[in-house]
Amino acid sequence: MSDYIAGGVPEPLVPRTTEARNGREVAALAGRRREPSIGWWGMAMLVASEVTLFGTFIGSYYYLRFSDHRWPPPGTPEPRVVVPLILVGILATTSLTMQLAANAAKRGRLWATRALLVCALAVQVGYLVWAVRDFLGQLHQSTPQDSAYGSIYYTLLGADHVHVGVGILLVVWLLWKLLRGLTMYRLNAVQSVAIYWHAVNLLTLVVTGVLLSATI
Amino acid sequence: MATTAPPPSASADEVLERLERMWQARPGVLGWVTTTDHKRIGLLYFWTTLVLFAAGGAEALTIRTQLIQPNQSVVSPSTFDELFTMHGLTMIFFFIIPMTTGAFGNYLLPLMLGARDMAFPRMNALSYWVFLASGIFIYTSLFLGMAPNAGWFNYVPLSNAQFDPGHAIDFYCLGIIFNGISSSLTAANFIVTILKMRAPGMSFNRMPLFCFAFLAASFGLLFALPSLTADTIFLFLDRNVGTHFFDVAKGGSVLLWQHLFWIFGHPEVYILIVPAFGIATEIIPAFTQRRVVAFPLVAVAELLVVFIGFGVWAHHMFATGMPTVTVVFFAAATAIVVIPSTIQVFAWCMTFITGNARFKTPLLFIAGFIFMFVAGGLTGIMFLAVPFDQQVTDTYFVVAHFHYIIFGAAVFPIFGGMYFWFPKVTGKMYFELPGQISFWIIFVGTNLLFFPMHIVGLEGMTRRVYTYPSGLGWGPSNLAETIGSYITTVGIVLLLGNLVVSWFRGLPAGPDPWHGATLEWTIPSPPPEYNFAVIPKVSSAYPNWDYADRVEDRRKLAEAAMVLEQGHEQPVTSPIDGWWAEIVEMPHDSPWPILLALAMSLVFVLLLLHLWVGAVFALSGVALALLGWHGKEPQEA
Amino acid sequence: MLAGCSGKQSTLNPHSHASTDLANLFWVMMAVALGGLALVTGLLVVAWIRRGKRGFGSDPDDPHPGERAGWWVVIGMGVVFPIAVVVALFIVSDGLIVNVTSAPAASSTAMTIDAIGHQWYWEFRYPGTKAVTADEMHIPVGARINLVATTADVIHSFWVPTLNRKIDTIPGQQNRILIYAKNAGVYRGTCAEYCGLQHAHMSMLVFAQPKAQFRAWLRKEAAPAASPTASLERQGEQVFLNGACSSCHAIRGTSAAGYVGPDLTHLASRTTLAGDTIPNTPSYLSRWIVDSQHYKPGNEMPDLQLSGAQLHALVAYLESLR
Amino acid sequence: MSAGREVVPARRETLIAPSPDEHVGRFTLRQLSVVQWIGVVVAPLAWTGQHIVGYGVGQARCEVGVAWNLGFDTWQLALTAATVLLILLSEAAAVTVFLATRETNYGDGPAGKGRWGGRTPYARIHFFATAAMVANVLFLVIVLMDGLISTFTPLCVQS
Repeated sequence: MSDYIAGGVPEPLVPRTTEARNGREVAALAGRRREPSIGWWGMAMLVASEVTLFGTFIGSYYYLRFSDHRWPPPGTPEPRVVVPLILVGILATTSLTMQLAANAAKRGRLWATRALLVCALAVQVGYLVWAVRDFLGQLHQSTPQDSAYGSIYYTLLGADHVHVGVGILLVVWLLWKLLRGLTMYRLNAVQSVAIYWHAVNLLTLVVTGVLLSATI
Repeated sequence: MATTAPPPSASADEVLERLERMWQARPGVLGWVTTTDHKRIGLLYFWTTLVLFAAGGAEALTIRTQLIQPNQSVVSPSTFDELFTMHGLTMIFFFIIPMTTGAFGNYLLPLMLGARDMAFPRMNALSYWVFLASGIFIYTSLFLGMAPNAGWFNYVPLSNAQFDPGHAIDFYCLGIIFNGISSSLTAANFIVTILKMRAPGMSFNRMPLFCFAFLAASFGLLFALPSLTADTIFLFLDRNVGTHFFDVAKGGSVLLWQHLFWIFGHPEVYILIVPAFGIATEIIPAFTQRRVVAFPLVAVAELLVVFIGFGVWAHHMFATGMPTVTVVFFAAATAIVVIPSTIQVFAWCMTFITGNARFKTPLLFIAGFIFMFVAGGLTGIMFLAVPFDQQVTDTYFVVAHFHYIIFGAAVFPIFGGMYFWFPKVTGKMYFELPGQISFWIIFVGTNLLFFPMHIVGLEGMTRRVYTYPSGLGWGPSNLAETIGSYITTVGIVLLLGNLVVSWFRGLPAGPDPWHGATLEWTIPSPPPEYNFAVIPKVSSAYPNWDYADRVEDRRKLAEAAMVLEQGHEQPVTSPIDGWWAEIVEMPHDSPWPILLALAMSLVFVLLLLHLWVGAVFALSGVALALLGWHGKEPQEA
Repeated sequence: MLAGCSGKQSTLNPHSHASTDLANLFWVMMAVALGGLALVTGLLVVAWIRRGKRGFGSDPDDPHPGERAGWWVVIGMGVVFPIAVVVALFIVSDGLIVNVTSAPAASSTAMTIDAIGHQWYWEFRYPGTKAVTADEMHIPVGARINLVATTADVIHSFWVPTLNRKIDTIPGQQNRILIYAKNAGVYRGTCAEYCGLQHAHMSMLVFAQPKAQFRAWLRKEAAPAASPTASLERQGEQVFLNGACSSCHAIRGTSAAGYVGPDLTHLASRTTLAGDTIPNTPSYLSRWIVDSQHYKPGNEMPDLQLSGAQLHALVAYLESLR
Repeated sequence: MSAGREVVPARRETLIAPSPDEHVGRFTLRQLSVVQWIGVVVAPLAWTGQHIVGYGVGQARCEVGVAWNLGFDTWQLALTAATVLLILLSEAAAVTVFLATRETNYGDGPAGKGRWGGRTPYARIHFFATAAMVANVLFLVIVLMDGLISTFTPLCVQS
């Protein structure tokens, strides 16, 4: 067609998104932006890399398991099943809260965003506190220095807890940012942290499942 | 176009002058330290990697001198082990990757995509400073006389605390992880830049092949590095915390190291050469004045070679005694990973033939690259024959093979690219005759250096021996190799000398000396800070040859349309079809990247000194730097 | 040139069925490879000859001259033909020849030899006998031997190119390989996996002997060391047993049972020392004892601070260990 | 990311692009795009799965001695057959899209010859379909090679 326009949209109609400085403008411009933000993509790349790292850990777990028939080795207590599963299940619900927060922010609803983030934060902190206490408790019965099983077990669990901790710091930072109102920059941040948490929750589920598979 | 009518009161000169003001960098050193300009960062990468290339080259020359004839003792065995380990680490992690992705990619990607900067300019600066810090970190070990000495693939148990006490391998583990952070950031940055920052209208089928290559290499880095990171973390824990990942007595496995290492290590090979393919696919059209034949196949080949490359790792482990039924899976993938390369080779050759080839220096280097790459590739195909691989692996035959690939197929295009884009970067033209001479010296030198390695390898000379007995007939070949290494050095010195002299004495080159195909040739040389005064219209993968579009851009400049001069503005498009999604404000230069890199260096130094608590406290420094980084939002700038 | 007189360790100087197959496989692949290289080089030469003939824009009706032809070349020479070649190579090498070099069926071998890699020497044991030797392996000609390669420390790789391909010695793993020599002779092998400071001096010699000779050698090797007769040799024995030697080296039939260095029970019957580094002559032996670090820097052997007389006696004793 | 409701009409007016519901042969443009992605991604994913599982089954059977109730060859052949089917599906999708979009041109821009010239997204769809048609063949060959050879080689002999 002869009146072909590069990129499909004439310049005056393209949203200058970074100009949004309050909830209303954010809602309007975010609505007209038809794509995830660059920040979202950046976080997606980070998440892809982290998921691959955990994939490697899990691959190593099964490689070691299949090169040693005694798994877990005699003398090492088998991981507990019920409590971890319940708590991970609770943590997983924060994916919902985070996503709702992201959607609220996209509609420019500052207070809803803050409230949902606080809810998520409460659950996440609760989980981490329990997880760390449990981690230290287990160290009394068996240590990473006992055997390859202990090494990979505690490395996987520890790495997962670290990711939960980083996620909590991110949410705290978001809330601190949102004290000074909503901007497009902060909307992008909320959306990015949301997918980070989706990934972390998924990883926590998978890691727990992998570690429990030793009991089968 | 009526739809992009200019704002009433703006002439071209006002617009350009406003862009200048908007984008101009801080003066002096401060400008370089705090820069987020992809061109400046590219140049920083370029100079740094050249220095490290010199270091790696010096190591190689010492190695060759030690091996010039039987039973030499130029260096002690322990020094020799450190030299070949550092040579491998340097050339792979501190020369080729940062030179291709860091220098060429940073400088050229935004220019080819019609963008004004990378997707994450400050993260881009961070990548550089972290890379610099990791380079200093690992070379400190050499000056402290405790350099890594277990080979670049560092097999356990030779590299565990029992057989290699001291800090050498800790330097290796931490240095690799530190450098990996830089590479991962660069990779993520490139992927998002290529997917989101293309000029509006540059749908995937209109993207230059150079960008396909860097997309492939970036995905390779992003998904391969975690495996190496995990591996080095395990080893560091085994050495310093007392875990048993690789301790057979406690249920560990030594082959776990090899699997994890090569899951990274083989894609790594393609990460090294695919950007070089990209450079070749830019130089060939420019000097044949013809599009690359079979564009879609070449594009997909660049992606496929990396993708299939993830499935061949175990062919580095055929001699470890795996069951045949599992080995064949990797042999089959090894067989087919060849095909994308044959596709590209024949596409290049047909472009040479059907086009109007002008054999200037850059094209000479590409022709040499094709020859070396085919030679190295054909010996590579032989490794799919499991029994033959088991015969020659760990011998100089393999050394010959991968030097033909890494020097021939990765470094030749880098040299060609240096000549090709020299006019764009400096605005000066290099001297042609010395350029061509430098090519022939390097070409003869490298073949004399690497070809005899095939022969000694078949004659049974193994890798990583610091000396060899006389009476096995290895003397003449080794002598030839050493002479070849000296000749190659002369050629490289001539090449760099030519560029340095041309920088001061060269004739002005003008914006487009080659009638190049891609967008970087549509703008002045050297490019202005804002790259493009008018966001260019793109309707094919060779936009500089779409005359009508370039005329339209010039008209738009006169009308001050499509200029986006209200700030550090940059169009963002949809990932596949390049529909225009938004206009964003890009960050200005910032001191935080270098401060963050310093904080991270402190963490790694403390880890090296086993000051665990201190390292944890130093992490708070990292957090503070990140807070400062995100303190000021773009719209507040 | 490749398989010349100096081919003691050359992959192209085969002395077994396995190495012969491997060498032939190489020559075939080499021929094909040269063909491919010639083809591509030829195309580049053609481009050079036809340079400046035509190009982009020279013909407005046909902006991309030769595009269609180019496509067919890329599909034909770049996809179909190479796939055919690699598939054929894959079937021949990984379907058929691989079985020649893979571990032998236990029933199909005449005897087993254990090769144990140490930093930095090879220890050879002959299961069923007491024979233990180092760096020099004796095998009967024309017998299929099941070689079990293991390691005492790091990863080494057992490789005698003229007899078969290499096999790594992996901690916790018992890798096996078929060793077979068509004709009698001395074949040189070496450690192929980088194993530390003296990786360069971890070679070995394989003596393929007629069956009778081999049995005689094995019988002698299995026997304990004959106690010395001459007084000088007896002094030497005392130096060995009371000095530091016996804490690292074993001599069967005496109280010396160290396991750090090689077994010396029949040292004098070997032709070389220190992994085919120096010939086993009295003068070299004494020089080795005095300053082994000169020949093999970083090896485990300490400076023994022997007086001239002690050294003289010790060498005499060791030379008596036939 | 779905567009906010209030701007959907604005988008319809301003986006100078073919409607996703436009008919191209038997498909709408949207469907064609989906089929194209099937042609691009299914085969690589299928090969990835077969590669990992096939290798894993061998390791488990030979290194660990885990013998599931199915025999090794049955495993390999079933796995190979399933993968081959997926790859053929992928190839069929690529060919369909290629044929449906022949009247475009991946490289010459909007001015290109043919019914749609080189306009987005027709040209992009055609481009990916062309590439996928060749790529899928490679995956097919890999799967056939290792799938079949691994059943012919003697089981669990150390290479």
